[in-house]
Amino acid sequence: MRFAPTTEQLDLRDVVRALWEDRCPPAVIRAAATDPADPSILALYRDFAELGAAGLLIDERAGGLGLDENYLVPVLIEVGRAGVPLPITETIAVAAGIAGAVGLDADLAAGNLRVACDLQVSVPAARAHSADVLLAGGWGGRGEITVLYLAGAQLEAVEAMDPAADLCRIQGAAVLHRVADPVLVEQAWNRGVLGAAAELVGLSRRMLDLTVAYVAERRQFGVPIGSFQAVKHQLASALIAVEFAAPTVARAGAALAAGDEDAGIHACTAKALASDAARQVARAAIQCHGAIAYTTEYDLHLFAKRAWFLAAAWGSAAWHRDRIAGALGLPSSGRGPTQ
Amino acid sequence: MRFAPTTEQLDLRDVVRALWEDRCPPAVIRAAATDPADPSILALYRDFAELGAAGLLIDERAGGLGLDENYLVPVLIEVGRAGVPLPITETIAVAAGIAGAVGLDADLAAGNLRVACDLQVSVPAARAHSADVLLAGGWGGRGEITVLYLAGAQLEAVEAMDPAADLCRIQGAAVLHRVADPVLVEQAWNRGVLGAAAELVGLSRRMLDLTVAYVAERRQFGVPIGSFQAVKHQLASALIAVEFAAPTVARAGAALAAGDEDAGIHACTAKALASDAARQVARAAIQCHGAIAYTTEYDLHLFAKRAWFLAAAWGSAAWHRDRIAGALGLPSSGRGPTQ
Amino acid sequence: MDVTDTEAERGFRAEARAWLTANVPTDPLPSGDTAEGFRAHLDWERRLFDAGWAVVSWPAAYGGRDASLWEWLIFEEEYYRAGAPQRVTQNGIFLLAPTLFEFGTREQQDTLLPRMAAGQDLWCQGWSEPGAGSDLAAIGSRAVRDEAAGGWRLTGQKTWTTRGAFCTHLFGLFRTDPAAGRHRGLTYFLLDLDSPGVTVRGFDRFDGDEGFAEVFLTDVFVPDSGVLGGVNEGWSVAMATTGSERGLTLRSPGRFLSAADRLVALGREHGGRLTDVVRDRIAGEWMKAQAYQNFTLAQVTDIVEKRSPGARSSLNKVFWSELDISLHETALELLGPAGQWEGPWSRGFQFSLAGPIYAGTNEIQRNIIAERVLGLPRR
Amino acid sequence: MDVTDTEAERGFRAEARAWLTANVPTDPLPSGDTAEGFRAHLDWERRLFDAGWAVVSWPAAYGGRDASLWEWLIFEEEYYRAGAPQRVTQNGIFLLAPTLFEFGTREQQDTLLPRMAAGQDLWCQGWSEPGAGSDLAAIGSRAVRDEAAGGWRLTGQKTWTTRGAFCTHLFGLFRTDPAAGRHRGLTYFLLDLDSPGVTVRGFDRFDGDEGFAEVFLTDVFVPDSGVLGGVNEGWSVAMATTGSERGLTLRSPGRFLSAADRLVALGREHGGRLTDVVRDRIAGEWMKAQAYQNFTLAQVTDIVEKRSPGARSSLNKVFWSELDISLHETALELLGPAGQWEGPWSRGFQFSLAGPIYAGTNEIQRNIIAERVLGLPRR
Repeated sequence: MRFAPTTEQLDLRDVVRALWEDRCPPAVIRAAATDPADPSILALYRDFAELGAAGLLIDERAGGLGLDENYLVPVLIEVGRAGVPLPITETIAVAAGIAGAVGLDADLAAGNLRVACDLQVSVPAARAHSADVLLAGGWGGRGEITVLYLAGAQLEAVEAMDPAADLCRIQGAAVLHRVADPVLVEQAWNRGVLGAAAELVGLSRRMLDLTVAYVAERRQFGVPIGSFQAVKHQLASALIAVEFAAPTVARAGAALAAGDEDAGIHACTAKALASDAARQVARAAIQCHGAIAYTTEYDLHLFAKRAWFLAAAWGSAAWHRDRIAGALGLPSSGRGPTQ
Repeated sequence: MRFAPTTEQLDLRDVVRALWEDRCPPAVIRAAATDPADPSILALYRDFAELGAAGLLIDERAGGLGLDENYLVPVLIEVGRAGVPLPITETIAVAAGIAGAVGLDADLAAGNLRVACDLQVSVPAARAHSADVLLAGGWGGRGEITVLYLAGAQLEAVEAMDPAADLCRIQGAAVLHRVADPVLVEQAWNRGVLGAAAELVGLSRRMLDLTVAYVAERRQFGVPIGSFQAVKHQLASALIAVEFAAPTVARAGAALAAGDEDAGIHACTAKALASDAARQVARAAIQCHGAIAYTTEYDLHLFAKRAWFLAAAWGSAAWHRDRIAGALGLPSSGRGPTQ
Repeated sequence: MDVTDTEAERGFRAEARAWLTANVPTDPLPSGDTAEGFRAHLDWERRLFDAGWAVVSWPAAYGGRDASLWEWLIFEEEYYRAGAPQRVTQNGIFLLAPTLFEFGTREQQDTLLPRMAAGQDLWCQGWSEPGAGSDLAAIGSRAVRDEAAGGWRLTGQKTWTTRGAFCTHLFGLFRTDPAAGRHRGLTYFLLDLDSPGVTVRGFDRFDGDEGFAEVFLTDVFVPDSGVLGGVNEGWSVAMATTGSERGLTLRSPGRFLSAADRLVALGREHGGRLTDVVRDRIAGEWMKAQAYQNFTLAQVTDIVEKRSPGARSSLNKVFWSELDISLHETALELLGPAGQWEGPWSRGFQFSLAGPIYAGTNEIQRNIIAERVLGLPRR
Repeated sequence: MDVTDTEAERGFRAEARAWLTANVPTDPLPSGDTAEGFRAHLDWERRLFDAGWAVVSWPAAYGGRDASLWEWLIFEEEYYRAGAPQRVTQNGIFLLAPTLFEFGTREQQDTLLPRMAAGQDLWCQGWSEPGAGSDLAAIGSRAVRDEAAGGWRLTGQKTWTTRGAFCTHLFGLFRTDPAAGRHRGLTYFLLDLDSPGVTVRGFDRFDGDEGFAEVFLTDVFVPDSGVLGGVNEGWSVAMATTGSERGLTLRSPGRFLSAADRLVALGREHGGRLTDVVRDRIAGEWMKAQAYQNFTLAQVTDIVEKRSPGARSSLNKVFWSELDISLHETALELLGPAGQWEGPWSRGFQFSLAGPIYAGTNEIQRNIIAERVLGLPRR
């Protein structure tokens, strides 16, 4: 028994964190909000791919690193922490297995392919402007996934709360492949759920870090506002939520990596807890900042809006609780949440 | 428009409050927990009836006061505040209309009759040992209500968290009458719901009063613990819950008194808010007291347990929300709460 | 307890409803927190004024109808029920005006109130400064006496000034006696934003609108007629206004009753996918809106009968601001991923998050409740 | 990440499970917080000891199995899964013993630990006093040097002493240097409750059991061998124990995993009346129990690899105590009015309410988290 990342996993995390600290400050998120296809955003992905991280889950024979979800989780936590405005979970986690099945794995590992997802085939896809390929279908790990080329497709923007969400309705994308293998479809879904959960952990930590720094420095009534018990307790509660979600995300990664039978259950648990934690952190962070949180000039809102977006994506917390309740044999009315 | 009790209502409240302050200290609740049919408990009811309050809702021609629910609410808030171990809501509120229909109104107004309720006809009845008559049926204001005599019936005690609940399963009670008039059955239910809500407001205020007094006096770390922001904010939140439930209970009383079409909706709202408020207050009160809350020698537990009991009786908060949702036209799975 | 309208109130309600039904724009106006939307809202405000609905509770001489508090509540209820536009003049009408009525000279009242009612002068609030948010008594902007010119010279910076970039006038506190203690030595000033030495910079709010401004003042001259209440008495004058802000005036029950009704309608509209979990929450939010109305009716009765609510208005502030958030959160939960798209509920959600922060943070309100309502010891 | 048992751990688990299956009483014992129930529990404790399961992580010489922390977790998981009785000896085994291992002399260890393991000496905790609850450093009970007798004379009052009326020995803090500051001048004493001058008065807990005691001491003699750690060093010695109490030892994940499983079973049992609202809550509680296990596994890994959890054990305390309450609240919600009847869930609910109070209130824990984990400024 050992419940902790390995040195290799920590090293990979540190390299990725350093990359984002260097190349993905909040200004890059703001740039993406203005133009999601800005060349600087795509260049950012190339830097990431140069670490080999694009092919993290792809077989070494196809040029990937041949690693597993134990490595994926720390990488995606860093993606969340930086609020990277790129479809990284979709590309390196969701698409990895599908790409192998349709012969796109080498391209993906080489960093030449970015992927967006529309798993409900009706919902706008996030970050389609920075993607080359769209995966459609496979919601809940069931059904089949269609692989479409985005070149030449019409993208109609849908405005979202998250300015960097880059939501689009897509028409006219050419169907390239269909993948019906239930193992691959389920794996793609579970990895998406896991990836969103990991990003939410990173986002939560970033919001907490910003808030702790702010309340330690901001003075009112002659003292730092962080010395007030009301502020302390809100942030302590927020930290508790994150610190119990995080090992659960790690556990889900390990279960997927080991191919455990109940890996999907762990992924549900991880997403539900990480979503609720991120929403709690966002609320506490905004409240403890006060008015400055409410301006777009300050960075907090970038992370809060991304957190809300991801909390509602890949199955809401309520959706995952419904699924868990089913797995636990609890009878239902059958009118569970659909998203 | 005037949303406040009248002078007469305030006077009645003051008289009832003074009675309980004098005659119903916590020692009486403890005595009832040991023997719910203790003569001192029944004597307490006679004192109450001597104020005329037993026949508060009963026609003057039958010896009652001929008043309405605007008077009932402040009286039952005081019953709650004192934790009176008698079936007062059942007797003066629920049974008033039914008693009129079956010729028991004069007895009831004279204080010669106390009433217990088993509205689901399967659930143990509370305070049956101090009652003469049982009303069975009529849950949710529907169906018919059977009036039974308790003399000669077998009472089998069911132990409850609330030591003064006096829960009993009842067998062998003689059926005296059946009341099927839907107006009376609905009125009896709505008055029971209102009465429980009013008692919960009184219980909440008592728990808050005890807690405010304790934390102002108890010192730790060289200061009263009530000066800590964490204690202040818990109690402020608890107060908010009570202070928004209380006018809603008053509004429900007014609606029932006026015979408003939507009086039942107001009663649901009142019970749901008062139940949730009482549970929140109980939790905050226990936490802010610390270990002393956890002893039976201190009084707080008497009121907390009564509050939990009443919050779960007469329809839980979730039951009433379900009913409101139905009235608002929100579609349901049909698997709403049953109690 | 009498919760029915009198005959006069019924008539007032019918008249208000009829006018609103006939006049409320069918298409929502663009956000009043953008330059374009602000202009559209001003047109609306002027129509309200012309029909006598801008300031119903004010004296007729200032453009009102001498309406009672009950009538004011009725008007608000009808206003929100009709889905009428937000009041971009509210900082003047609801915050400054009560102070002018209480502390203003007759001349100030006669000059300023009619212009405010008519939407000619547009007032923004100059309380907060970069170093004085929750801690309002830390205000550092200064006003120095200019005896020769018969007035004061104001220098400093105000921030978080809602709609400041679109307004014409500012009311706020400035330090006139730097030697006095924190709450002392402040004076309440009224000034024209066109005065020389004033620079206004708008900046974006959370939801993307240019709803805030910073106001920089350098040696700005304000004549003595621009002092509201006594010199060095600004704190108590301002607290009366803050009391209004925290109390009834800003958040009438109509607003939350109407929001709760819209939430219920949303639930019905999405009935096919409404889970029992969200249904339970919607019912809970609807009940809280009822409770808010009931609490307010009791509070108005107290005010009408001269029992001051005092610190109890803090209960009000905490309750409505948290209700506003939970109501919107419930809507977003119902909408699922679509709740993240731009729309009235996602905008309303973002806006609601400011509620527990402005007009005295809810942390401060809970301190007030604990100390002044419950009587817990200060530290 | 490796979350599977090793082969040795699998064997250990199988052995524990087999023994527990064969030996756990099929009918629940009466509450261990009553005189009668305590005796029944002691019989059970002695059977555990005889089979070598009383103190698995202790050295074999003291009655243990030299089990690793992982094996201890496995044992706890199996223990709760089997529905085995509460450990009425836990205050000795889980609170005093770690301190004895760290600070005790070899003689103290050799004398006291085997008797504790065997259920011969029954230890209760003497921290709280009427004036020193959350504020432990305010302890006023005194120990005065009796040089001639080679020991100390203890006078004062302890309270909230769990199961104090049934125990034979007490460990606690007493003030040996009244002139020193609050945290200084305290000494950690071990004493026999049969000593002359000791009076123990049991009193009832919330749930009706005689779970608490007050211990009155008047000039009670304790020899020097009854001092644990150095004289006047009681605070740091006690904090090590408190760390154990707040950390892993008292609340193993097995307890909450098993409670969550029972809640799920209750939901299935009452499936006909299970609403989607309660179903959603049950799933949420089950998830939190999983999270608690995951957090604990990470924490044990840190301890095994010599990374001290330090103040992070406060996260643990707040989480399990609040989980315990919400888990029981959910069960009561499911049961409806029947949840108010005497029964395991209503008893468990009452018991759970003490969780956020004892072993350092959750308010204090949140202060610790904010100041020592997040690094927020003290006042």
